[in-house]
Amino acid sequence: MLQKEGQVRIPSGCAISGFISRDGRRIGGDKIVKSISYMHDRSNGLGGGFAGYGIYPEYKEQYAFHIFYNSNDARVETERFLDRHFDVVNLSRIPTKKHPNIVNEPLIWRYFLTPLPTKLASSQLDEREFVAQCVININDRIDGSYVFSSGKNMGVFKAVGYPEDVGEFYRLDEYAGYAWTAHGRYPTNTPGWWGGAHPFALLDYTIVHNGEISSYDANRRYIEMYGYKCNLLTDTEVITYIFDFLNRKQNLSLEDIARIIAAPFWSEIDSGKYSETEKKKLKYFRNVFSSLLVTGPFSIILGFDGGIMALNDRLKLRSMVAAEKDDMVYLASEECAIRAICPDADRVWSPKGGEPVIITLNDK
Amino acid sequence: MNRYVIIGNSAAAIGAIQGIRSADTEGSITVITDEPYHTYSRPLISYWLEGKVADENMYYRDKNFYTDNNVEVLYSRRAEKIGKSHVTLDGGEKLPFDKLLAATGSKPFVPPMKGLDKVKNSFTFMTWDSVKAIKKKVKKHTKVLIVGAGLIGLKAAEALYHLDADITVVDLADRILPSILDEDAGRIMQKHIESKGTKFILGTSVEEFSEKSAKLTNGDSVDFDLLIVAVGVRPNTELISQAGGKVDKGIITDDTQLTTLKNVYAAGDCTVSHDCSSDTDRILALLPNAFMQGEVAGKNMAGVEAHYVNAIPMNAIGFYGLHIITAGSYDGEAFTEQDAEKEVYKKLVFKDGLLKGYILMGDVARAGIYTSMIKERIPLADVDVELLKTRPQMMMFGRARRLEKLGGITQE
Amino acid sequence: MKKVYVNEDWCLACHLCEYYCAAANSGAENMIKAFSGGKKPIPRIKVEEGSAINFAVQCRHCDEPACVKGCITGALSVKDGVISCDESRCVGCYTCVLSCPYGCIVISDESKVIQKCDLCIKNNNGDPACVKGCPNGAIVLEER
Amino acid sequence: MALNYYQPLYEVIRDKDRCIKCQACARQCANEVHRYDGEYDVMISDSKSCVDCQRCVAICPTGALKIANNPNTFRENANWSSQIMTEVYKQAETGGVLLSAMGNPKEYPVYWDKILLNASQVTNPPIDPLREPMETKVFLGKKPKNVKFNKDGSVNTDLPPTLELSTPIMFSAMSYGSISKNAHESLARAATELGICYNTGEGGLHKDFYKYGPNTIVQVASGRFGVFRDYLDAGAAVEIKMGQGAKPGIGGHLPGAKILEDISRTRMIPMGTDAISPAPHHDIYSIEDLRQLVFSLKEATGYKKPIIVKIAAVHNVAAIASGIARSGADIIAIDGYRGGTGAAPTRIRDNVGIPIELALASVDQRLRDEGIRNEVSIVIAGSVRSSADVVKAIALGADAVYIGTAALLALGCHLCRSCQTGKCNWGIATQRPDLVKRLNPEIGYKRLVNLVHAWDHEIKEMMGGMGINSVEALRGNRLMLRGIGLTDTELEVLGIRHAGQ
Repeated sequence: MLQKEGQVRIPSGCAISGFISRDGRRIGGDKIVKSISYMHDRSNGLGGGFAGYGIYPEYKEQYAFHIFYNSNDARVETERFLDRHFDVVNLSRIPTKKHPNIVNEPLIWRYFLTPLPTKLASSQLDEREFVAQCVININDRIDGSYVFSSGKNMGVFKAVGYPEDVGEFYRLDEYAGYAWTAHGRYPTNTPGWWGGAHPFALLDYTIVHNGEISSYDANRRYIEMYGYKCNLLTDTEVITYIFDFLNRKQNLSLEDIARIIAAPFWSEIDSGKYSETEKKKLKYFRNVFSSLLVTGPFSIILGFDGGIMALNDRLKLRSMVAAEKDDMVYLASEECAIRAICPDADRVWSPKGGEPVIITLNDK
Repeated sequence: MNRYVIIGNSAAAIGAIQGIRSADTEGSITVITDEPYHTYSRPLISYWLEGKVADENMYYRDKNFYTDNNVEVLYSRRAEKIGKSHVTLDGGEKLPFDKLLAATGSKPFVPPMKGLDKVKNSFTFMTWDSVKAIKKKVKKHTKVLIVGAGLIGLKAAEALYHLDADITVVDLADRILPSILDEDAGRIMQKHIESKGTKFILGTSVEEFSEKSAKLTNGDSVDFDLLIVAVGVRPNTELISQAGGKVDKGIITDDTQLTTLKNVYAAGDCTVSHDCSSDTDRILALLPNAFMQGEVAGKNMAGVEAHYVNAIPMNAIGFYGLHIITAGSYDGEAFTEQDAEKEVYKKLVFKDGLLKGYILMGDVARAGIYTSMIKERIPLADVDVELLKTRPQMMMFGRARRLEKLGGITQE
Repeated sequence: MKKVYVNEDWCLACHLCEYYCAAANSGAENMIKAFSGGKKPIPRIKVEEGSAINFAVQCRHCDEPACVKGCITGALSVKDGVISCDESRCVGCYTCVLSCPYGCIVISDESKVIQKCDLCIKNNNGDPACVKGCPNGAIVLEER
Repeated sequence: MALNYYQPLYEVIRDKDRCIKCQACARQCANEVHRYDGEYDVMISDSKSCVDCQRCVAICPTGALKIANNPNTFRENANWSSQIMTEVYKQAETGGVLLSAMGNPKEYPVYWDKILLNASQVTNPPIDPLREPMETKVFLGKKPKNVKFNKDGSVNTDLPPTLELSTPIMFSAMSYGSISKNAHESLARAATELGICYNTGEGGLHKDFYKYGPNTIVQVASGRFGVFRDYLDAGAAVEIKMGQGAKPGIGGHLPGAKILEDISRTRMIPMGTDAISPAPHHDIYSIEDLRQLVFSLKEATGYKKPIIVKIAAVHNVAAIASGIARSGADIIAIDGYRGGTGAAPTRIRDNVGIPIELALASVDQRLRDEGIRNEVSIVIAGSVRSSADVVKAIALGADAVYIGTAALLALGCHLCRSCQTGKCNWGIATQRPDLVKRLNPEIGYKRLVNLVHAWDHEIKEMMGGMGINSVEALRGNRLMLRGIGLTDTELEVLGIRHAGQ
């Protein structure tokens, strides 16, 4: 029997796309579906997914959990766990539309939650850490249950299938957000599992990723020292955890994180282009976080509360294009995916390897 | 453009040409020689006679030497007189010069001997022509009488030995090679030569010659077919003395080889040298000496200052296959080692804390290290004397001196 | 001019330089042939052994070479700074042996004429055989 | 002795057609195996004294010599091998402890050879190190647990003391005394040129080598030889030697005969006295004592130098390492049972300790399980034989490796394993001036530099093949490894999957 994510490490190639309105204008999900559909050949029907930010304005104070259940029993057990730890404000099945190409769907539920104040207090953790640990707990311990989205005012939608079919299946035209990312998957040796589709998310961090990192096990064995469990054995998962660790736990800026995971080469550091202070900092990062250097080809789009960030590996072994039009910024594996939704961009460019493109809302 | 004139065509002349040309490639050089030959090596005449050296190997420098150095040679001409700025040649022709070198060499000394004029086959042993004449007269078993057991006489004897002549050597002295060997070494060499069939009659001289016989002072008489007189040489100094230059045993020069005459230099066997091993002035009739004096003269003639110092008597020579190397003076405390059986002899002479002279016979390897000790006046205190006595070796010098000598490194 | 120098700190007195030299100049195609049948070609380099210090000595190719100046036949000459001997013109008078301050003129056992280091320019050896053969880098060819 | 109970191990074979009797072999053999007999004009060999160091074979200009195993055999016995029998005879003869040198030569499994490396195909491009930057620089030392910020919000980039290496290879501890001054100079100069470190071992630091201090690890061992303020200040790091892979649990012994003037001065002991390193440090009988020494040394060096604690790989190495990681040490060096030595009791060398591969895997995992892997760097030693071994070690979790035997091989060692005799014909493990001279540091250091450069190139090639362009992405990256012919237990200890999985 073929093994699924978590049982075996699965390399995969992919397509990614994303955009943001710096003014915070909410844009319909159909746009991102259209964009990713232009890179149909970069996926093979074994996974597609989206992340939308600003899509739940009515529940923006609650954590929105999207959960796959393999069975009703799993749902019951999970809901018991949720009830013990959270005040569940709202729960429902996520609305979907039958689609001929999307089959074997699990039970897909959505919960808007707030941590129970007593539980949170007794855990002595900050709220986000509490929520993150709960997510990791469910995914690690409850068989047949998988939280695939857990941030506030954002949501991940993913499935096995081509991304445009997945978009239709989740009725994304009915959502609107200030930023969207999308992923079309091309795994090389798996039937694809719904949970293994991208984006991968923890809290409001989502990652869509194209590539196959060669540093995987070095990164995994490091990050697992800090309470993370890389259950899926995917690049996206470990990269997400690295962002979470460095940004949320170590309080490092996204720019600095880029300097850690796609660190400049020593030849560049010593080339004289950096000031002594910058050099010292780069050297510090390459020393202290040497195990978080990510090598091998990757292009990623990180979604987070209030922005998106794109990053290539330092050799730029994967394609990634960026474009700008008015308040909009677009990012995609191929230019066609941008042109499809923004034919008259003011500026189109190809970000350099290791140099992050970070876009945040104007009011953030 | 300087006009250089050189009288003579042997080692000193060649040295001078090389010396001049190292500094002046433009000036004209004229060589005057009373012989008809391209420059040849006089010491090779015995080898030629013996047949060891062919005609083409007699020459001291290759055929193109004069052309390559832009030298004009006047063959078979004699310089009759030296004037202030010209040389008068035989026939009265005048050759102008700016700088002149007298490299006139020496001539055999033939003392007045009763009845010598009756001897038809009487020769000296100095020039190619002389040995050419000898060669015509010598066959197997030709009886040869050589008067003189010095270097020239014995070189002649060795050559004739190879031609299977029947050789007798007569000398007034009671030992052979007295100028370079001490008694012990002379005895070993004498035995060696005698073992090859050459006879010596020593401590006696010729009282009177008849055409083919010599009556000796000891009453014996020796029959011969051919006579070679080799009792010594005399420097050719007449041209200089006639021109008013100072002459003693030979031509007097300073250490730039300048004579007491303006613009007139002298070099080679015709001059007096300063022997630094004995601190005396004497004639050092040696080819290396002649060449180096010539070279120094040539440089000075061309305006480059050079000095000839550290001259010492030295000889490297072999007789009948037994080799000797000697140098310096034998006046001092001697260290000797000998094995007469094996024909090996070593004598080292020390004086004033210096090595002054040596005789090596049989085993002559690396003798130059001793020579350098004498010439450079390296104090014995600076070397391991035991090693020095064992054999010539660089190990006897201290590390610093070795580094300097062998490594080209001078330490502070 | 590049010359051969010996660093006495590293000379092991293995005498291999002598053998490589002798073989290279023997005309034989390899060392085994050079020494076959009891032949003992004479090297132009000589190892001196002391109690703690050893070194090899060979021609210094002097700027003012006493050997060349003293040579009675013209067999020794300097070309491009390298002093070499035309052995066909040597008569074995050993004036050069007398003159060389380093003891670097050697006498052939067979012909009795002299031999000396010519930095291997006359054989097909390339760099001097002693330099190439030294197992401890004690012999170098360099400019000083 | 009337009877020879055992025969020489080797036989000198001389091809008389090739031998030119140059006597180089005779001059070069400190064991006096070769001799020229002038009377008969022949070379004579005494095989009995031969240790098969190959010096004569290497120096022979005509290739006339070979050293072969002595074909003489005792009656075959799978249990009582010729070697075991010979050792019994020797001990019956001498009554002594058997001594050997260099690493364990027995046929225990070499796990490096049972681990295979990965390479990229299709889904991930291999990287060509000739075209793209490929990085092997590593830092050894403690890493801060959390990023600290300055008052202005900028990152505080101060770091604990660190060793920076251009490539993850260092020369392991070999004392001046056990090896020659020229060997030390070769190592010191090579380390300096390479931008790595060499290690003084427990023999102190010769005054001539203080200038190589920035590339020197100074060792403090149980004998405390040569340890004083200037020595500690001279090094880039201080290593506390608790144990050695070749002889875990025992100390060292350099015979008085080798304590010559220079060594006596460097070790700070009287000339001619035996240099005895006790089995334990007599001020360390437990882990808390170690902590005191670690901090004593930090105090003595102003907290400017990383402290390394070196241990032999023994059965409970993971727990010991965990203790060391919590002792304040910055680096742990673990020496496997195949590590070399200048002299060790044969039985200890051949029977005590565990393979470094297994020790490394379990230590790295244990420290990660405890979340303290960043407290220390791990350096491993004990027979790292090639760049492939280095790559495998790093993928298993090492930060860097020490090479000792390989470095000595580069200097000429032929593993005759006779260091204890002091007659090393290659000028390495000897103090005899005529033998020491055979190792010209000018040649020696270049050979070491060549070796490490070559390995560095190969490491880069292998990393490039895996699609990794910096060595830190290889460290602990066990997915790049697969076992071959290993049991489930071995795979579990190594933390790798079997080839094909």
